[in-house]
Amino acid sequence: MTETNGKSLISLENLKVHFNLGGGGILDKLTGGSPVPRVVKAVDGVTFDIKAGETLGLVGESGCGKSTLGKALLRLTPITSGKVFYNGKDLANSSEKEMREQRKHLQMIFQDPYASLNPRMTVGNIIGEPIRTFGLSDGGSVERKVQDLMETVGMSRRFIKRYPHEFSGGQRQRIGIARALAVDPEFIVADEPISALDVSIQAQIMNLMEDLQTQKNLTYLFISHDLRAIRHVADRVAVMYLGKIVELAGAKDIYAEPLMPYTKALISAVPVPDPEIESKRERIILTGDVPSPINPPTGCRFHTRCPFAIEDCKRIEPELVEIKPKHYAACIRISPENPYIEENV
Amino acid sequence: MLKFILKRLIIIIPMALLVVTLTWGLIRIAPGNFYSGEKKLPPAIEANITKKYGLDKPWYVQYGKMMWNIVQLDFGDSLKYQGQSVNEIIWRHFPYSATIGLLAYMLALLIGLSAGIIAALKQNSLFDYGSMALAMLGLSIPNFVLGPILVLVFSLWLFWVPPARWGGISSLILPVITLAAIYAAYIARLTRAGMLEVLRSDYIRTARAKGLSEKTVLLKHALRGGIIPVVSFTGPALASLLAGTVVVEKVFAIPGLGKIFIESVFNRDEPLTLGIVAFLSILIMVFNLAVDISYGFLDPRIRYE
Amino acid sequence: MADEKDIVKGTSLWKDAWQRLLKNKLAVFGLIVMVIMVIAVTIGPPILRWATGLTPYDIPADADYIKAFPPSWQHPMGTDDAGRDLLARVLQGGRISLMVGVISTFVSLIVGVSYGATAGYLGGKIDNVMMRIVDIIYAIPYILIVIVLLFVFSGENTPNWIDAISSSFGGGAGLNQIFLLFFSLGLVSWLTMARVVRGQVLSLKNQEFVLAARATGVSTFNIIFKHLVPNTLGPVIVYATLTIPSVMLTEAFLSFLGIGVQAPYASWGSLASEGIKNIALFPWQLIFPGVTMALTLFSLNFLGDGLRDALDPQTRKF
Amino acid sequence: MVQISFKRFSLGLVLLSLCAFLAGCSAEASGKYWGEVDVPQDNTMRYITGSEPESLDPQFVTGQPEARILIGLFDRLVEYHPKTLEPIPSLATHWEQNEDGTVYTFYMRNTGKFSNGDPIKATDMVWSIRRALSPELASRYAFLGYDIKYGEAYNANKFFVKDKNGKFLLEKDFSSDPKKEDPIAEDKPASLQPKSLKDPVSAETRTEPDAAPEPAEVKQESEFQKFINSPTRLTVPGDEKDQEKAIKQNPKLKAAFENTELVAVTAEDIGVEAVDDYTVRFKLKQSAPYFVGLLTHQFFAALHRPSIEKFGKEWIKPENIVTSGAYRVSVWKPYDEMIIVKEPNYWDAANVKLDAVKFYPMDEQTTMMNIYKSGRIDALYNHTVPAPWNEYIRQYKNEYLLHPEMSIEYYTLSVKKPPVDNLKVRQALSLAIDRDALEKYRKTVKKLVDFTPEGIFPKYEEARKKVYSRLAKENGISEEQWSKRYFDPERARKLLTEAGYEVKENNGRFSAPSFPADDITISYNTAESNKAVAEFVQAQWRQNLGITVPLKNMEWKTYLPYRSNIEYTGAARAGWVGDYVDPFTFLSQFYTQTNDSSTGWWSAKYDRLIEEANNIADPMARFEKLAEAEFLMISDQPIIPLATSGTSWMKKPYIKGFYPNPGTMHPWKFVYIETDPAKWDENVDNIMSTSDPAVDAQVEALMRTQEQFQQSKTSANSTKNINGKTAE
Amino acid sequence: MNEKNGTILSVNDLKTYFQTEDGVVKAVDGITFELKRGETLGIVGESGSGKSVTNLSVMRLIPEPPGKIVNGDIIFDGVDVRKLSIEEVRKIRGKRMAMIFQDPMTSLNPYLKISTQLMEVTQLHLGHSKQQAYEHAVEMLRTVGIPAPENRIDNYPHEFSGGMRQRVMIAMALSCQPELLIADEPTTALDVTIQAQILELIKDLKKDLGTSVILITHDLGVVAGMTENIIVMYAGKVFESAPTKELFATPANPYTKGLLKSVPDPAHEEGKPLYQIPGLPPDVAHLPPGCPFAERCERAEDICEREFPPFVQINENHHSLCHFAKEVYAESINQGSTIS
Repeated sequence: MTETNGKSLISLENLKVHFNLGGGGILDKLTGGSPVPRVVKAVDGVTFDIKAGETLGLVGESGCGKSTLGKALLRLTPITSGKVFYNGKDLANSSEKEMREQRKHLQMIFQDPYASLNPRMTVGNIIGEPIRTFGLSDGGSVERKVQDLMETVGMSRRFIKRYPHEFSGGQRQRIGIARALAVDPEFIVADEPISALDVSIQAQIMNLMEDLQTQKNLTYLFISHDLRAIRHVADRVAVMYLGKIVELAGAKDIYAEPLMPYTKALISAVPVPDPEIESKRERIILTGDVPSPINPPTGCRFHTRCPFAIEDCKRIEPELVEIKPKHYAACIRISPENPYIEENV
Repeated sequence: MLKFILKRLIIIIPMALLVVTLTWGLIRIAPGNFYSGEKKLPPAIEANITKKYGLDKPWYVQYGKMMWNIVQLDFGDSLKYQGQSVNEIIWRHFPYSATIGLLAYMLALLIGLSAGIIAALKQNSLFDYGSMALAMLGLSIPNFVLGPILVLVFSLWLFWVPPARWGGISSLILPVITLAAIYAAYIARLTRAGMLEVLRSDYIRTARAKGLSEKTVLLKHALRGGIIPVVSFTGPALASLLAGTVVVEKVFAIPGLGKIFIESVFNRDEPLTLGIVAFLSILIMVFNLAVDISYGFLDPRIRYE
Repeated sequence: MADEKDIVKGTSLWKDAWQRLLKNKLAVFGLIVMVIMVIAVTIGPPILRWATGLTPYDIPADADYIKAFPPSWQHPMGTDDAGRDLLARVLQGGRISLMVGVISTFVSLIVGVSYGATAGYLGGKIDNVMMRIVDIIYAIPYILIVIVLLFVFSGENTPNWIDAISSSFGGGAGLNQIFLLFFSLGLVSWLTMARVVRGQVLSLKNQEFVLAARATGVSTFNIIFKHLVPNTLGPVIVYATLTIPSVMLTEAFLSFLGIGVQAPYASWGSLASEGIKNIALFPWQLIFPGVTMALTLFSLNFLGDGLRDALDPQTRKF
Repeated sequence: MVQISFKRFSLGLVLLSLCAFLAGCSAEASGKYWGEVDVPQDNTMRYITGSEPESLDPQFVTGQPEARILIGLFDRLVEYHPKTLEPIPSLATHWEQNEDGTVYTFYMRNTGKFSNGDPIKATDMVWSIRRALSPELASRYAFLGYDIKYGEAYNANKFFVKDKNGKFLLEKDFSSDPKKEDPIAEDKPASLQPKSLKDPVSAETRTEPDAAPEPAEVKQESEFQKFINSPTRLTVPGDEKDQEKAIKQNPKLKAAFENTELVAVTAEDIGVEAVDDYTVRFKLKQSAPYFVGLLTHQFFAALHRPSIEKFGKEWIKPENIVTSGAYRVSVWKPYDEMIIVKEPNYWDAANVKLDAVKFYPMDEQTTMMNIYKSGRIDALYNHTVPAPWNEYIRQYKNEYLLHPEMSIEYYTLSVKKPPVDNLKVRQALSLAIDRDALEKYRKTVKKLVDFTPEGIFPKYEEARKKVYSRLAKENGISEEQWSKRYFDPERARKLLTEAGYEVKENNGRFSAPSFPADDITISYNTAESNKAVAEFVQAQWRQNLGITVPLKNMEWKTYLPYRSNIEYTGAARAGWVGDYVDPFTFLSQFYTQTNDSSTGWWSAKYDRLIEEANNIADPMARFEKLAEAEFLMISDQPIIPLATSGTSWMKKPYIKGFYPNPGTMHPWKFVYIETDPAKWDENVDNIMSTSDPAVDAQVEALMRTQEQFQQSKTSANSTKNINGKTAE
Repeated sequence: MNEKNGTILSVNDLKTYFQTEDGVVKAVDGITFELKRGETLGIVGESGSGKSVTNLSVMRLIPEPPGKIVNGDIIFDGVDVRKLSIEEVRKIRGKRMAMIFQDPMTSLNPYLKISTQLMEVTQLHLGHSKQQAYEHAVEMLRTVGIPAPENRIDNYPHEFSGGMRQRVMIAMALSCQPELLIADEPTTALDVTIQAQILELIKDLKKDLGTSVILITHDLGVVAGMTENIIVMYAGKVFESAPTKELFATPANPYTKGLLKSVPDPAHEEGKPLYQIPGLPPDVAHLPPGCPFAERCERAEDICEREFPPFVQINENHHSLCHFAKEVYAESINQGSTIS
């Protein structure tokens, strides 16, 4: 893990990604449909920085908008409002052409190693495509560069003519990583890169990603629902709930001392592979499911499941506040003065 | 749901008008006109005709007038069948096509569904191969060949049923079979494939894990999902069947809409062609809508917003 | 498994599918029949002409022979009403029928795939409009479109490229019209293809490899035609294989209506529709072209089914 | 493995069943009759007349299927003779014509009745004809009435021109070729023109309410007669553009056109009048010897004015229609069936034998043959037996009818476009077709090298033979060459070589590489028989000339403008069916510069010969003139005649009084069902020559009135002539 | 935990093979295990290790063809399920043996109401009338913690969230109070918070009903707190079987050890790369003659590649498939638990 040097490479300002599901039209009113437009607020005002060389972990349950956030960051999904700065340049308002230029520096690794590789292309073509697109072969042959990349991610360079289906999940994920590396990016969004892999392979990929980070001085946004993995790879961790960041802190801090009730529940829900601990520990079991992002609860979005919720939680939308040094949380019931919610009860 | 239906119903109108417009354009591009015949008409007579039918006016005037009438659901009179209104012709002949078409589709469903289900159940059995080979045959024999063969055997050798013309149930047998053959074949194949696909699904495994008998698994759990491909096929199939299948109507001299439609095209009977096209396109769209709605009933996951 | 000493060149999904196809006996049967059929119609007519002097077109000079003769050693399939050798006509008709199938399907493939892929990928309003257009054309009876296309491009208006293609097959105004028919049929049968492809693209476009391509800055055009279209080819090929027989049937139907291929050329459809009229008297006129055609359609359908099984990843699970 | 063997099994099954067909079929040609023969028990004949009738308006429809129905529904002044189609008395008991053949007077029976019981009077005939020619009706057959004076002018919306003195300009003064002039002197003042537009029936009939059935000669000349017999007035087109064109073309007209007033030609101006209640008189614009024959056509049917005016376009609905013929409409289910039943009000109802006729609209040959075979219909219309079946069907001599038809098949040639602009090429193309082989192949047709059918107009053929041998000699055509007109491949090759396209021979195969065969086509409209002929002709030209002309078939309505606008190059298929029994119905096609021969051919000499012929009263002399014209045209070969068509249809043997006449028109009142098998038709090949006492007597009885009249007239004429001479 | 009065299920040398294009896949190749009444057995393994096939075999739900149980006994409560007719098996399925599946999204029939799907089990096996079955279904839904079950019972599956659906599945499985519940990766498709809920539910229900449970998972964490015994599967074989605590504390198989080590854990030292098992899981269609894990095994020796390892008994309840099982066991004891 590299030390963060404090310079932010990426910064988000009040980023919002909303999807309109229709509704609210004349016909809707006539026929008893939704009288107001139904909007999925997948990402609803997210602000944070990612510093050069660090790994920011992003955790949350499915449907909380973490993947959308990752895609929006790379402008792979339309941004509703807000700003995304990369090296000071606002990507959110760049033209398509400018954006394409920027893609050299910003890359993505995907969740599903099966779906993320075009089954009709050879490995060589998959990895070579970005090289050709941007003409990055540096005078040498594209093939040569592809082979080098394959070696970098721990694959035999002889497999260049093979097709994705001939590889196992872990190897495919390596191909995906090689593709992302092909343009020599500075920043990579890794969208659940290990969740589809077998346990024994997950470790391999995580190690590879860490190695590459060191070698190439990469910055990661590492999205995962797996808190164990996140804790391992991330320097800082952001916890997301229904389109909002509810807690943001250093990886150690957040595990050692989670402030938000949600984060606590999340951590406690993770089974520990130790029967001793498992049999002893007291879990916080959240009731109910994640509410629909279409009409998220008012106020604090977690109030419907929060064991500590009070009336105000339904009304007041909490801000992300620095409760402890470099440890931010969004809850009206805690403050720098009273950082521990249990004590406030 | 209601909104969905309403929306789709509303959109049918402009689409049908567009269809009519395009068809009108095509008829106008196509050479020849309804009054031309082997004997070339003297110019004076031609002038009389063009004047009588307003063909001497600029095209946009004619188009406008036609559209205005159509919007009022008046397709005017047939040019060839003097004194008969298009609406009257459509309503007079549609029932013939509808009768034969519906009967054929019912027969096709009966044969196709049962054959398909049994074939899927007894996959790789002799019945499976047999019925699928038969279905394949059904798909490979043009109905203009099948019809006359049936006539030859059942009407001209065995003298069981009349070889042609409308009249009585016996006259319906051959055309219905001829028409049903290809659809039965299609449905059998669709059903089999659909059933096989569903039978592979997780919830069928669940049903089996519950200890349900194969019959229950099949009829209660698998059938609904398995026939969805058949349902989606039904919309267009039924529309085209009801619209009349030209070949069968010609071979069996049935006064159906399909034959009349083809003739109207060949005759350049513009109002009649337009009327039937509009009628058919609305029919097709309504059937497609009906299919979409029935999806909603078959598959509770589908909720139209 | 992926040992470095193994083959370094990978097997594409196509090769995989091919392997699977070869295991499907019916499909192999279909394939063999098709290969035989193609060879027969390609080299059959010249061989027949060389060996027996029979051509599909020459009506006997001696008027006594201008009539239907039953099968004999001289005419293994008998003759048609004009005394022409039916074997020669069936072989030549096969050329036309197969060309109808292949060329029309090819045209529908080109148009349908581009259209469907574009609509599916661009999505939203554009997709909506494009698919409504398809719906509308779908509602216009194709017979009308065929007549108009045949007219607009017949005579002096025949595009040069049609001339060029038809002359490479022997040329002449008669062939021109046949090729026009091919293209007309293709241009009216692309609609379903477009729908199939669009459906595929809709499900594919949210797959991560498309996102990956976008993330690596691949242009929209390349995404559609380099990433999406190749991935739709499985269903497209299956659909195309099944379109060929259906186009052949449509052509037969047009022949039945009298607007099919240009005489003296024949197609299986036109031979069958002529034969069916004489079935009571000269059954061989139906049997031979009919059986040949049915066998071909049979084979194509088997092949299509086989391809579906081979290309459908579903069946890869056990 | 299971699959393959099953597959084999099913294939075997298919082949087996098809083989069963083979066996079944070959075992078929036995039995006296083809298929079932069940005599209908309800004295109703079931007949297929072709496709669905367009309408029941006899003046609107154009097709044969309709015509065959309408013969039964609407009476005309004259009826078709069931065998020859010559006019025989119907509503008119007798008729006469004046000397120059421009005035025809018909004397109607006073027993004629419409189906609602109203009497059919001369005024009804006049009204019907005015309606037929009215531009508002826009009948496609209006040209049948163009022989009637001002008939064309009225139908074409033309105008009389009145100069500043109130005098009408006369045609003769503006005619571009002043050849014949009306000797009768002065123009009638304009005031004489019928004024009342509200009542189009001319004044005379009103002034004489109860017309005496006496001949009109007794009466003094009416105002209308004065007008109609006055010199032909000039008419100009109503449309301004056409008017300008006409004026420009005719310098004389241009000069006179100043300060004139245009007066529309109205229905009342046309040359037909009700002289009294039961006398109709036609004034023709020029002699037309075929005119009475023309009146057999449904276009001249008697229509019921009140019901038509009441119901408008709906008048033809079964519930509204008032008919005048032997049958009335009982059921009309379009595309399914039409039943007409005997009309008790019909004047000759006593002699109408069938109680009803059922018409089934159908046009699929195989379907029709099937339904005939199954015994569910009694007769088919013409050309229904597929040509390839001929040899087989012909065995059924009791049922199959093949007789020459008043219709021909030929190819038009695009004479203005190379290479067929060269006469030698055209002749070569014609001579290279073996018409004997064609006859053998098509089986139902008779070879033809002329433009009028053979076997239809025996008198004309006689005259033609005479003229042809004279003209052949005059033109230095050897007898041998003349006899080989039907097929002369050597001469064809020679002619083609002479035309500049050398025909080479190589091992008995010919080739003419320099001939631009690919630039021309044999075009034809889609039809099985057209295709067969085109393929045959193509093969003939390939075998005999070494040229392979591509074929081009087109859907009917696409084909029509393509051919008539002469867009084709090379040859195009055409057929011509006579409208009335006279060669002029064929020869008129090449008449006038704007003829619709679809060839681009025109000859002033041809026009002159035709006009001369039609002004000759003596039939034989007229025919000779016409034959001269035909020779002239055929020598220039703007067409390639191929064949005279044959009827080729079937009827069950118990149907009698139903003849394969040249137009396949069947006056239904002569048809009957013979229940006694002993009297059934045995050999219908000679059906036209054998007499059927029942029918012949009926026809003779009908013809008697006219024969008697003719006789009395001849005798009267002789006395009159003598008287006239003495009076002078 | 209730009384442990005997064995409910014992599987002996079970072999289930699949015929594929690649040849015979020995998905399950000689599995032996035993489950006592009221106990929970965990089956752990990576994808393709044969853990699901084992349980489908127990239920006789292997699709035939291509699959086939070629060998072994499946003794359920004294009866060999393999020898029963399919009719007799049906009487057991759903009544005495029930199963819940990995993906609650696809495992419920989307076309039928929840009530229908719940009721048919008890109508079939318990002879309930419609009314009884309905009431029972509501009761079951209440039991699995679905709020207001009266209102939800006539809903369709898609109207439930994933966690709720899994609850429905459980309700369905437990409707007839089966003696054995097989839970095949019941939480893999669920979020952590929901996973915790479901696991808690299974635990509670087991306690209340005394059902024996087989819990199949790839996640060692899941089994740690849920089971009494664990078997670890790899390439169709049982690699190790032991009581849960012992397995975690002193694994006797290098594969188990590797698995345990590769899980990132709080005790893991920062900056140090995670332990990783090298290589890839083997292709079950083409297994090497020796130990299937040899290729990836840190301590593999020549013998491992040559000879198939023995199933070594470490102690009464602890077995390991390894040539060096005892050595590995000893190492484990020396190192102490891998998890602090």
